[in-house]
Formats: sequence, C-alpha cells, structure tokens
Amino acid sequence: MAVIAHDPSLPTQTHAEVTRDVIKTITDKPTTGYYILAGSMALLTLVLFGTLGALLKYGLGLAGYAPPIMWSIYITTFVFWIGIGHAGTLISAILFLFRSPWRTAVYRSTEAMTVFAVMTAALFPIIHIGRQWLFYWLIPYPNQRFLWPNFKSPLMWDVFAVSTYLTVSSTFLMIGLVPDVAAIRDHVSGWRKKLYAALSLGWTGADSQWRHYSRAYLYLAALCTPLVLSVHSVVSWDFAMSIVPGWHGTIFAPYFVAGAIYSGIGMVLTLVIPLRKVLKLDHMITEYHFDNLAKLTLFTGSILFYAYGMEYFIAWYSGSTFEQTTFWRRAFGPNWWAGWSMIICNAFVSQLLWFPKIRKNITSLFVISIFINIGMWFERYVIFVGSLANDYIPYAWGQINPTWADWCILAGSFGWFGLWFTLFYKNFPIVAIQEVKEMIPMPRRKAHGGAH
Amino acid sequence: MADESTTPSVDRRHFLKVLGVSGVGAAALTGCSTDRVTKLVPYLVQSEDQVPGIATNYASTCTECSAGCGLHVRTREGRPVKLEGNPEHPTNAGTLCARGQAGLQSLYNPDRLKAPMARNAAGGFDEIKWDDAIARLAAKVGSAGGKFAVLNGYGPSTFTTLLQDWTKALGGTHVAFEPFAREAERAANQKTWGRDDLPTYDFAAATHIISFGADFLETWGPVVEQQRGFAASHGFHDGTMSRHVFVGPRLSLTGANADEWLMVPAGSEAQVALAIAHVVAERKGHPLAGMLMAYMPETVAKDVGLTSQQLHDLADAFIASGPSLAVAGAVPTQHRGAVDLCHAVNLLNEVAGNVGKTVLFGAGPAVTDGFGRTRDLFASMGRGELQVVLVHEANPLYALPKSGKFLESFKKVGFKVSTASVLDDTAAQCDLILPNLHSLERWDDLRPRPGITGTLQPVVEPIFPVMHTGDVLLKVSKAIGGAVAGFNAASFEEHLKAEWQKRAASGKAGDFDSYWRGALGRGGIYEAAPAAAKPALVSGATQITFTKPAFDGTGDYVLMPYPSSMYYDGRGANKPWLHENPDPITKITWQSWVELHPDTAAKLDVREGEIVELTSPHGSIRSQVYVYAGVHPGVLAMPLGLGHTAYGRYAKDRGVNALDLIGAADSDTFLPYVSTKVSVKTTGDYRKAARVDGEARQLGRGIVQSMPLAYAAKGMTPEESYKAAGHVEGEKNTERELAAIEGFAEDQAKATQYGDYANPHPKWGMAVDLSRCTGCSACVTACYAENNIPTVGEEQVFRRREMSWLRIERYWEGGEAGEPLAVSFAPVMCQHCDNAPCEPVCPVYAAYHTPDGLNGQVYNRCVGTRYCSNNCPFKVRYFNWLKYNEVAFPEPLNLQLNPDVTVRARGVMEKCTFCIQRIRGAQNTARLEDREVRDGEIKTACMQSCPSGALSFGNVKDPEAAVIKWKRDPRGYHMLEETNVRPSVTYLARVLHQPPVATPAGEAH
Amino acid sequence: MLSLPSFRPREIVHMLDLTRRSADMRKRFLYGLGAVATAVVAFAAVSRPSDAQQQPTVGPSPLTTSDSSKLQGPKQPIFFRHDIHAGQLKLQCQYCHYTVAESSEPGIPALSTCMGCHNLVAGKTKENQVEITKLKTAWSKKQPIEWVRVHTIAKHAHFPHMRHIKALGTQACATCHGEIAQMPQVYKVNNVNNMGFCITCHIERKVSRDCSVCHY
Amino acid sequence: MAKAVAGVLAQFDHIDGACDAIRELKAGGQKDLTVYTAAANHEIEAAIGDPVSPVRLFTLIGGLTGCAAGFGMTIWMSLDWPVLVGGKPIAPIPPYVVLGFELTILIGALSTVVGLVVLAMMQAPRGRPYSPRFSDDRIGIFVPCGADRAPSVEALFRQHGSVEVTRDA
Repeated sequence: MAVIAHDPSLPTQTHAEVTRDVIKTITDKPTTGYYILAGSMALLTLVLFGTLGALLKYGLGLAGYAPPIMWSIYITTFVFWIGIGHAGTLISAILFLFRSPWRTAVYRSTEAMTVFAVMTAALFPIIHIGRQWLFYWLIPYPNQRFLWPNFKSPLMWDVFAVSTYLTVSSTFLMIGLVPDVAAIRDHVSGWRKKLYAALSLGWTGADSQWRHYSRAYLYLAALCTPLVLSVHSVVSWDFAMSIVPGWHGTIFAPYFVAGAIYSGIGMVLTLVIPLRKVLKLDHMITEYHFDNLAKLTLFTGSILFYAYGMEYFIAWYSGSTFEQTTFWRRAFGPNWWAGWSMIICNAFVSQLLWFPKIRKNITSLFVISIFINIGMWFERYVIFVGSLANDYIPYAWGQINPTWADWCILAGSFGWFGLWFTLFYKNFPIVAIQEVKEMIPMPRRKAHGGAH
Repeated sequence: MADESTTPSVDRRHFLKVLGVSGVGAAALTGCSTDRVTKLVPYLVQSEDQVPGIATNYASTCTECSAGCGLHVRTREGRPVKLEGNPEHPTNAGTLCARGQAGLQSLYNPDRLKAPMARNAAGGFDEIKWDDAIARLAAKVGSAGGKFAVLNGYGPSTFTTLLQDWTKALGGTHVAFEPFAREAERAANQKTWGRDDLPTYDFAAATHIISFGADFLETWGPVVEQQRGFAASHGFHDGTMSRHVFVGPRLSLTGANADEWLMVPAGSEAQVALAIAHVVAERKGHPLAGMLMAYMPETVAKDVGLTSQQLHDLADAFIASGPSLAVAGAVPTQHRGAVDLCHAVNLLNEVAGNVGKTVLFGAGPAVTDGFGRTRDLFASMGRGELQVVLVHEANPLYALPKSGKFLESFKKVGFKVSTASVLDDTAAQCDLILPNLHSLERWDDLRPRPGITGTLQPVVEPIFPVMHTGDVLLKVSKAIGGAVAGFNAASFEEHLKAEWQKRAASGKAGDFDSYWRGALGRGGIYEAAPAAAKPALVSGATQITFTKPAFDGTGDYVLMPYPSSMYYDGRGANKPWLHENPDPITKITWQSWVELHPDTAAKLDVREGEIVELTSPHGSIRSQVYVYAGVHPGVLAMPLGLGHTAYGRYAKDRGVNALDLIGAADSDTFLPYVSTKVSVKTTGDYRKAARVDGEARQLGRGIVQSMPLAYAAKGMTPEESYKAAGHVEGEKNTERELAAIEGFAEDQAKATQYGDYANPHPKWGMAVDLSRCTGCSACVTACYAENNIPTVGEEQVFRRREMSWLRIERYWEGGEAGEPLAVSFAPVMCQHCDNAPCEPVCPVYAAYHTPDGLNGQVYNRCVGTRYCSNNCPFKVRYFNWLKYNEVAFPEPLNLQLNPDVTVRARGVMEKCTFCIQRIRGAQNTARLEDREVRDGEIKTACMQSCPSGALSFGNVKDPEAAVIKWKRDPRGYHMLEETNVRPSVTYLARVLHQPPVATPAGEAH
Repeated sequence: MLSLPSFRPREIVHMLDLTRRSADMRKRFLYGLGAVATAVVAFAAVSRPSDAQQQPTVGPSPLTTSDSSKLQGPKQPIFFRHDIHAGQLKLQCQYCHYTVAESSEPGIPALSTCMGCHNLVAGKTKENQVEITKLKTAWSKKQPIEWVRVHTIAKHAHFPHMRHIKALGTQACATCHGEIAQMPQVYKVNNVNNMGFCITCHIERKVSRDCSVCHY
Repeated sequence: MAKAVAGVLAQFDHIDGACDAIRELKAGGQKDLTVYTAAANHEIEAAIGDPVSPVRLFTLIGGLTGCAAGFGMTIWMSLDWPVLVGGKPIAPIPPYVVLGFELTILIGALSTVVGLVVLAMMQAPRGRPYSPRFSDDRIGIFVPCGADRAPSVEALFRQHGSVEVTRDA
C-alpha cells in the first residue's frame, strides 16, 4: 500500500471527495464567462447553418472552388475533425485495454471530444456535395428505381466508417457515463435528479450489475480499438485509392492514423488545460497526466516526421515526373507557405517535447497544442488542395481563392463543436467518478496487505 | 415549363407558336427536375416537313462574314437549334467555323429589337408601329431629293441590287461597306496585272506556302475554304506534307501553324518578299532578276533582322518542288506599304510560276467599294450635303477609327436610319431604326463570289415582329411613288422569285419551280467559276520602288491591331459562345488585351494583367497586358472586335477598341491599320485576365507529341522516333507490371459477362490527327451548341469554371532564351477510358461504363461529390457550381437549346459524351429500318464542324470503320499512356519539318 | 403579322422526308375517309332508338363538360371524348398521334386534323355539339388549343415512342397509358414518370436497362 | 416499483469487513444477497465468486451477424444490377472487406449494449433497499430473510464492523 501511495497515477483523495469535487463542477452556478462562451459558440453555430443555407440556395459556387481543385476547405476541415476524434477513442479504449493508469482522469473529456468532433465532421460530407438534398442516395435503401450505391467507391466506405464510428463512440460514452450519472442522481435534487435518474437506466451498483457492466465495457473497448484504427485508414483511402499524384500513396493509412491521433491529442491539451483550471480539477488532472499526453504527442509527431520524409523520398525514388512535380511544388510552389507551416508545426514543433522541462510545463504545452491544431489543418490543406492544384495535365493546373463561404463554414464548425462540448462539461462529469474510485484503495479495519 | 416564366418582353402565345409543341420545346430548361403541369399546344395546321421530335435540316447561307458559307440549319419543332455546314457547298463542304455557328446566337440574341424605334425629344428611343415607321422613312426619303445615301454591308445579292437600283432611282449614293475590305491587294493586282479583282488561292495544291502576315486560317479571306485546303496539303498524308513559312511581326494562329516563323519588323515584309523573288528569279533565269538587283538577300537581310542564308534557303525551298504559294494583304500588314507588299508578293508568285496554278483569278471574292468611298461619303455628310442616310447591316461607327471624326460627320446628317436588329454603335446614333429580319428568318440570297449563289429561306417564324428591309423598301416605294414607283413587287419574296425566274430563263433551267426548289434544297446554285485568262504583267509592274512605310507618332512601339478570331470585325462581340470560346493563342476569354514581347514587358516592368496606357497622336486607351513571346519587341499587338459603346449586354463597354489609336485622315484608298506608333505608360492598375490555361508548357509529359517528317515518312511510332532522335529509352514495365495490366483486361472480360454487358455491343472510339488540327476552335463552339453547354461569364472563368467539354490545349515550346517559339495544339475531350478512374470512385454509379464502351455520366443520378473530376487525369469533367442553366440562357436564347440533350442542373457533374444523343438517334433510326448503324452515319458535333477534318469517330469493333484506319496509323498514341487508363481517343502525332535529331515537342514518355 | 405558325412551302434537304410525309398524307387521307364513314354509320346506328334498346351500354354516356370535373384526370379546354373517338369509332391512335411510330414524340393532332372530320361531323348530342363548336371557334380564330398534359416524364429521361411501337406493335399504347379507349376523360393510369415503372418492364422483357439508354 | 423484499441491509466503510461478511454468508449457504458498491471492486467480486458474465455471447453473435451482413449486402447488391466501373470486377472482394469489417464492429457493439441492458438493467434485483451513500463511499450488503433469521444476520454484520444495520420488513 505504501508503495502504491507514491504512485503518481493514484488519486490522492477519498471516495467521498471524488464524488463531491466532481458533482460540484455540475451543481456550481455557471459563471458569466460560461454564458459568454456558450453564447458565442451558439452564434458561430448559427453562422454555420446560415452559410449552409446559402450554399443550398445558390450552390457550392459560393465557396472558392476553382477547378481542378474540386475538394478544398470543406474536405480539409472534414478530415481535420475526424482526426481530432481519434485521440479520444485511443485514450478511452486502447489505453483501457493496456490498463494504463493515467487515462482515468482525462478519458471522459477526450471521449466527449471524440463524439462531438465526429458529429462535426459528419456534417461535412453533406455540406460539400453539389446536391446536398440527395445525400440519402448514398444509403443502401430499397427504392423504386432498383438502384444501389457503388460499394467500390471509397466514399461509400467513408459513409459506413464514419457513421459506425459516430454510433459506437457515442454508445461507448453513454455506457461509461451510466454509473456516474447514477452517483449524481443520488446527490442532486430537483429537475436534475429526474434527468439523471432517467439517464442512469436504474443503475444501483449492485454486484449483479457490475458483473455484466465490466465485461460489456471491456468488449466495447475491444471493438473500438480496431474501429479507431480503421476509420482514419478508410478516410485516408478516400485519397490513396485515387491516382492523383500526392494522394496515391501506400503509407497513407498509418500516416493518417498517426496524424489523427497527433492532432487529437493536440486538441485534448487545448481543451483540458483551461478546463481543469475552470472546473478546479487540477488536483485530479495533474502534471503527471499531461506528461504522459506529451509523450504520446512526441511519439505520433515523430511518426509524422518520418512520413513526411518518406513521401519526399518516394517521390524522388519513384522517378515519376508527376509525383516529383507535385512534391517540388508542395515545398516551392504557389502553396509553399502552407507546405512549410505543416512541416514546421507538426514535424519540428513536436520534437521540442523531448525536453522534460517543456513537457512538464503546462503553458508551453498549451502553446504547442495550438501549433499542432494549426499544423494539422494545414497538413490536410496541403495534401488535398496542393496535390489537386497540379496533377497530370499542365494545361488544367489552377489555384483556389477561398471566399467567405469557406471561412464561415470553417469557423462555424468550431462553434458547433464548442457548443456541444461546453454544454457537456457543465452537465456531465468531466472526470469519470467510478473509474477514479476504482483506483482508490478502500479503507480497511485490519492494516494488512489486503486481499491481493 | 420555361414558357410559364416568359418575360413580358415577348408574349407567351407567340412563343408557343414559334415552338410548336411547347411541351417539347423549351421545357428542356427544367433540367434535372420533373416539371409539374405543362401545356401541349398543337399546330393549327401541321407543317408538312416538321415531325415533332425529329430534326429537319434547311439549307441556308451564313452571313457572319463575307465568305458566304453554306449552312444546314437543324430545326426542331420549327426552331433552329444548330447551324451546320452544308456538305454540298463548295466553300465549306459541310464544315463551319466558330463564328458561323455562333450566328444562331444573333438569331436568338436577347438584345434584339422587338419593334421599330424612333428617337424622341429626350434623345431616347420609343417603340413605334411599323406603318408609322415606314411613313416616316418615306416622308424623309421622298423629300430628300437625292441628298440621300445608303451604306450597305450586305454582300452582292438580289437585295443589294434592289437597294442599289432603288437608291439610284432616288438619286442617292450607294456605298458597299466592308470593314476588312482588301483594297490594298486589289491596288497591287492593278499594279501587277492591271486587274481590279481578287484571286482565290489554292492552298491544297501548294507544296510550299509563305504567308506574309496573312491570317488565312483566321480572318483573312474565305477562311474555312482556305483551312480545308491548308489541312489537305499541310496535314501529313502519304509520307509527305507541304511546308509553311510565316513572315511577320506577330505569330498569329496562322503563324502558329507554320513550320517556321521569320520575325521581321513591322513594315519590312515587302523586302523579304522581294529578296526571295530576286533569288527565285535568278534561279529560274526570269528577266525580273535584273529589276530586283536592289533586293539581294545580302542587302535586305540586315533591315529585316534575318541572315541572308535564311533568305536563300527559304527561296530555294520555295521553288524546290511543285507549285508554291505566297500570300499577303491581311489587316496585320495593312501599313502604308501594304500595296508595295502585295505587289512584291504578286511578283514573287509570278516569278515562281504560281499564277494560274495556285493563284487563280476569275472566281475571287466579291469586291466592295472600300474605305476610300466610305470616307468620302462621310466627308460629304460632314459637309452637310446629305439629308437622309440609311445604314444596312453595317456598323461603321464602330469599324472606323474615332480619329476620322466619322461620328461627328454622321451627326450632321438630318435623318439617320439603321436596319440593325440590335442597337449597335451606329444604330444608337440614328433617328429611326427599322430592325431587319435575321438571315435565318428571311428570304434572301448571296453571291459571295462568281459561280456561287447561296439562298436564304425563312427557317423559323420571326422571333420578334420585325420586317425584312426588302419589304420596307417596297412599302416605302409604294408610299413615295414617282421615281421608285417601279419597285412594286407585292413583297420582297415575290421580287426575289421574279429575279430568279429571269435567271432560270436565262439559264434555260426549264421548269422554274423545280429549279427554284432545287436551289433552295441545295442551298444555292454552284457553277464552275467563269474561267479567266492567265493574267500578264503590265508594263509598269516591274518598276519597284520600295519605301519603308511611315508611322504616325513618336512612340517606341508600332501598334498592330488584328482581327480577333472570335469577334472578327466586332459583330461577334454580342455572342456569349464567342466570348467564352477562348482566343486560340492567348486563351483569354471575355476581354481584349495588348500583347507585349517579354523583353518589352521587362523593359517597362509590367506583368500580365497590369493595365497600361497606350498613347498615339490619335488618342489613348488603357488595356490589360498579355506578355507574348510571339510578337516582335518593337510591336504591340491588339485584337479588334471589342470596346463597343452599344450592341447589347454582352458587348457594351467590354474591352477596348484598338481603332481608337489609329489615324484615318490620310488619303490611302484603304484603312491603314498598322500606321501608328504608340508610347506606353504603366498605370499600376491590375485586371485579372480570364485565361483558361494553367501551365502553358508540357513539362515533357508528352501531351502533344510530334515527330520529324523524315521519321513519320518511315512509318515510325512517336516513341521510336523519340529514341531514334537519340533520347534515353523510357522505363520498361516489369513482368509483374505487365501481368497486372493484363489482369485488368481479364477482369474486364469477366465483368462483361454480366447483365447488359453480356450481349454484343459496338465500341465507340475517336481519333484526332494533330498534324491537321490548326487550333481554330470551331469544334469548341460546335460542342457548346450541340450539348447545351452553358456560358458562365467572365467572373466564373476567373475561377476556371468554364464548362467547355472540349477544349483546345495550347502549349508553348521554346520561345525562351533566344530559341524560336513554337506552338502546339490538341483538342482534349473526355477520353472515354476503358479503365476510367472516374467511374469506380462515384458512390452512386453516376459515372459508369456503358456496354458500348462509353464513359457514361448520368446527370440526374449525380449528387456532386466531384471525386470523379479529382480522379480524372485529363481533367475533362466540368461541374455546375451555380445555377448556370438559369443564367446562361436569357430568353429567347433558351430557344437554341437542343431538346435531345438534358440541360444540367446546379450541383451536377457533366462532360463530353461523344454526342451520345446522336449515337442513340442513329441507333433508333437503324432499328426502325431493321439494320445496323452504318459507319460514318454518326458524326460527333466537333468532327462535323472541323474544317481541317482532324477528327474521326466510329465503332472500333468494325474492321471497316474509317476510325480504325486512323487508329492503326503508326503515329497514333494515347495521352498519359503510363496511367494505363486505356483511352478510347487516339491522337496521331504532329509531324514537323525539322531535322530528325531535334527533340520532338513533348517527350514520348 | 404573326397570326399563323409557319406552313410556307420550305425545302427540305433530305427529299426522303418529303416522300415519307406525302406517303403518310395519303394514308391519313384514307384513314380520314374511313373514319368519317364509320362516324356516320355509328351515329346513324345510335340514333335509332330501337337499336339503342337492343344493344345496351354502347351508347355514349350523355356527359357534359360540367361532369368532366367529376371524372378522373385533368379538365381539358375541350371535353374531348377518347371513349367516343378511340372506343366507339375505333379510330386508330396513330390517326391523331401521327408520329408515334417514327419519332420519340407521339405527335399532338393539329387542329386541321380535327377539322378534317368535324367539318362534316357536327356531333349528335347537344353536349357533343357544344364541344365541337368550341373546336370550330378555335379554328376560325386561328387559336391553338392548350391541352393539359396528362403524361409527362422528366426531361432528363428520353423515351423514344417509336422504338416501343416498333417492338410492341401499334396496339401497345395501353401498356403504359391504360385503356384510353374507355376513358371519357384521359387520366394517368400508371405513373410513367417513375423509373421503377420502366425498369420493371425492361427486366420482365429482358431488354437493356443500361442507364445511358434513356439518360443523356 | 416491485413489492418490497424483507431482509437486512448493512452498510460498511471498510472493504475487508464487507468481504469477510460476504464470505461468511456464502459459507452459511446464503445464495441470494445483493452487494452495492460505487465502483467495480475485485475483492468483492472474488468474495461473491459469480461466473463470468454471458454478455460476451451477445458480442460474438452480433459481430458474426454484422460480418455476414456486410459481405452479403455488398455482393448481392452488386449482382442485383451489374454496373461496370473502371474495368473492375462487378463484385470484387477486397473493397467489400471494409464494409464487412465496419458492420462487424457496428452490430457487434450495438448487440453488446443490448446484452448489457438486458442482463444488467432489466434483470436487476427489484424492491430491495438502497442508500445514496452506496454510490458515494459505502459498501452495502442486503440479505433477504424473514424475521426469524434476521437477528442472526444482523449479529453477523455487526461482528464484521458494519457501521449501520437496518431491518427491512
């Protein structure tokens, strides 16, 4: 026990304190700052749907598309958000299977982030198509035309992968919430009690329930693990399956998955660092947790570094003039600024995390996380827009010139995501009560080594 | 149905009549949406030759330029939907240029006048009744007492004769007006052979062609005929091809098709001609050699910036084999020395013995009164000697330079009448406008040259209630009586028939009715031109006194205005099809520009799109810059045709008119277009050029492949020739790769065992002979017309959203660091690949492979993910970003829509379909007649229009098909072969007159 | 000046068209005679009360325009009775819809076609006379009649009538349009604008259902 | 609310006491008892010694169904209306693996949740006393028994240091 006591992964407070501290985050009256935050997020959400309305009325031409660049800001942002999601599932599911102790404090927030990020991403395939109102044609439903969708198309894989991901990750989140919601139910009153009573599905924490619960949770985690790896692989195949120079790469799946997790953790840091201050949870979410997150960032960041290098190497090694031109222009073409901001923000900045001083310094971590978010958005911009701008037929080369419609949708997507997250952290336990308690050894009458 | 939303401008019922079954008619506009309640409006009486749903062709004659090509007007339910060439017509033999096809948009032009207009006190125009209008005209003309003149832009015809006689009877003056009249040439012919007419040039017979700035493929002479001839001799055939050298300060489209370009300073072309003539004369021992002593290559070489060796070689080549041909006289050489130049070229042809072989007199284009008479006419206007002026089918106030004060003179006329059907620059200054019927709405004929009389017949109910000017004349005559009482035909139609009756009688044609119907059916009467005796040199011809032409002004640069391929003399400027069909050389749409040589641009420190101010003694204009290595450093070239002050929504205030800079005051008999020097001032302003080309070089990707004549003659493939020229061999596929490629084929074989694919089907394919393609872009407009392609406008072209299913790619070769500039063209349409990358990525099967080998695109299934376009290596898929189908066809332009082709809605991807509607149509007919589709029965719109005959289409499974013979040609190659997409379009490599060791333009791999 | 749509003599490039049309004209003239004869006979028969008793249900149900609103299908400017023309008089569909076998368009009869018979046939019952008068006034006013369209298919689908007539024979109209000959007023029996409606048939008959056969 | 079950409810602060109590009850042949905890706890699981949850069967069956559905749907739909694209086979397996996989996960996960709801929520013991503190920091043990056995059970709980014992009738 003494040994365990010094383990930084173990929470320092008692069961009662945990319950109290977490429930406090919900029962405390929201501050003005909270309302301002939620309000502005709601406003941005309006911008999102307003712009979408305009696109529906006049057509995609409002955005800055310029052939041959048929996919630009919207798809960039789509992949950006899908990527964000992955860190959440990684931490909540994969690290759960690995039994790594440090995830408990942060996994609930990351998982929520996952669900909302995917909810945001899921808007984009609809926003970006020419006849949005016919999106349902991508769903294989029996119709009087006798027509079915084309399952050979990576876009169909995408539809299935993303919808599966959304469904599974949100169920995973809800199941994880059940015991916590029950705990809150027992310690609040009024409308909240009714709400949480309903959500707790009659959870009492009886042994018979725990018995099935722990198993089910284990299997869900086991299913999420391959899912999270598959989803971004499938997203990457949207591009890798094409013959566009700069897209047509075999390393895309692992490269994108690493990038996704990298960007995801970036977003986790951006969200959790302020959050623990606001919700006064810094004694639960400690330097120790951030140190671990930083290490993960360093790891995935290094994979990206390798991938970037490998892309250029292959372009040279392939001897294909098309590949070579694409990558030359990626660094020195009209989009050089995007190319370099991606390499600097992702490949180089992440390397700073070799230094424990920077890793353990919350402020520097926060700054770095911002760089990561920007860098990863640019990575997608460079890969999609940059590659389309110059493919096989020189005569058809072109450049885009984004318009308000592009930027409004981009900004709006942050609002949509932010709104959900803001509402979530104020109404649901942002730290998993029952899992934290599970880590806290319960008091004993006789001071012996316990039943281990 | 579109009619429900008809603007008040045209009353609906009238439309219905025009449309016949309107349910079929304009409803195509609803594109991908099913329309609700529509009306079915039957004919009162079914016209005999109209079958709803089946196109009827009427023969007519093109009036978009003076060449007078024959037309087949394809009509559906009584409305013309496409203009095609008349295969029986000797001039164009079934083909048609872009400008001719765009004539349809002057018929349906939304800015056409809907009634006579009279100027009101406020200076604006009021619509008036026809009787009123005719009364007014009659009153004025009647009281003019001879102080009356007519400016007539319509060619020799029964109408023109009527107009002339009528004017004469009234004691007035008749002037035949033609902006780009060829007086300089006529003056020279006078000087050389003492005859005041123009020859025809037989390009097909020539083995060596030298063009002294004559744009015979664009705007000079009967271009379609000349292009046909040029393609016949200069296209690679039976192991050989003619050689074409272009001499001039600017590399025009014609120059771009030359094997060699000699860049000489403006005004010095004549010296080159004389130098060559001198050498030729010596070689042939022609007496002229003596006279030409002063022009030995050695003497002139320095002046013209060439080496004497070049001139000697050129001269030798010129007479090396067969009949050769030298031509000159186009607008870009109409400097003050133009007559000398044409005279020199005449002598060159004379000494080379081309006269009578490739220079044929007797059947030359009809001549007009020329600039001299026009200027004199305006002068008398200026002196207030005229009370009434009638302008017919002409726009002089646009086509004549401002500096000539023509507008001021014109204003001095008491009563000015125009028959323009659109409010053009001249009509805007008139007091009375009597809109004429469009040439597709009226009875008429046209005699573009001896031996050819084209007929015009009304193929459509007048879109607007306007009147044939011929009928106006007759009504006016009735009103005036007296001198013109004799013009008493019931209608112009009657008059025309009467005239033809005489003709028939004289021709002993027998039964007039069959003669007349026969003529209408064939589109005219085509007789052999009256043979003319071989002209002999007149005595003075050999007295050559060449003086360098003078230029007004002290600027550093000679201004060279040249007629735009699309806008011609400006009449094209109100047709969106021509605006959106990019200039073949600069690839700029919807704008005018000034061309600067890179050195000049560097000197002035300007970049493309920057706006510079050009100042000449006669005026100054601001124009955007286009940096072009194909123009002499001492010359600034500007296209003509834009910069209208009126002429409808598409033309008004668009671009600038280079004529504002040139002078007209001097006493030439022709308008000296290239006669001013301009100074350039940078303004710092910028205007993006709506260009449709991205990277203008091939970067060794073998898009447009070419090979030396020597190798082509040996029957080498482009790749063999590439290796023979000493290039490293492209990387070979490994065994495994080859196996994989075979695997593809097997999979396809397997796949075609299912469903519809199992049965036997044809497989459609195309071949393009790049050695014939001149880049003239006629096919582009044909494609727009046939497939209801929307014109998107300049703003959208800025974003490269033009919808041109078929584009002519233009690539520069060389032109940098002193190496000569070469240009190569290739029409690129959907390649209908067997392994089409666009197909598998579509989530809804909107892009898929049809059993007959087409790359199908189902518009109504498309949801617009645009993945197909990303994955298309040729980038030939076009997306409806906005509601183009609604903005591109303002009424009545929507009547031009082809009912056989779906109009694509917003959010839908579209692309070349190999004119699938024509394929299906032919298959339907064949089925009704219980037979198979015959080879050649299906012509795609592009193939049909191409004057060079550079395209071939057919069923590649048919061993007898013409297209198969083309595809078997060793010159054949596929674009981007390394992608293994297996295109259905085969390109036949260009063939160049160049030493075999030189690099073929664009590497083979 | 624009009172009439064009029927000026115009020359057609393909003389083939002329011959075909004129042959067709002869056919139509014969049809016409036959039709008029049948009409007269039929009306005579109907007019005899005794016969009317002997053969029940044959007589035209005395419907007036006012009834047409009660009937299925859209109300037409003239209450044209397909059940009389096609049903009782047994006029060929192609007599009026004269291009159905040669064109993708079935062809809406020109007023002149109607007048071909109705110059003679004034209509037996009062109800019919009313309608026929409408026709005659329209003809004298030179005003085309704007029929309300019953069957429409989307403009992005091309339906070649002639191919179907060729394959299924000239009596096959009912396959898609239903028993028009029994309809006092035409209504939509099948939703011909439903792709499923076409495909079902194409599958049954094992004919191509390749998209580009109809969609281009 | 199901009718109340009579019995004894004890609350514990200490884990070892609770476990001892459970073991003793089990040894005493007490099968039916309910233990409330705020978090899953291995010691207690061990003490109760129930077999592994059958929820995994739901996962397995769901997963297999999904896999079959994934391949079945894609292949059948491709053959129902064969459309040739890009020279690829009509029904190629490699691309359909993706859909097979995704549906495996989707249906597998959903059926697991169903299993959880069915087993844990629907079959939860009803009508037994519960205290909010169980979701906070206390362990609760409820033994359903009549008035006759109640005293002995209470004694047993007290002996193991239960902080609060209530009888429920």
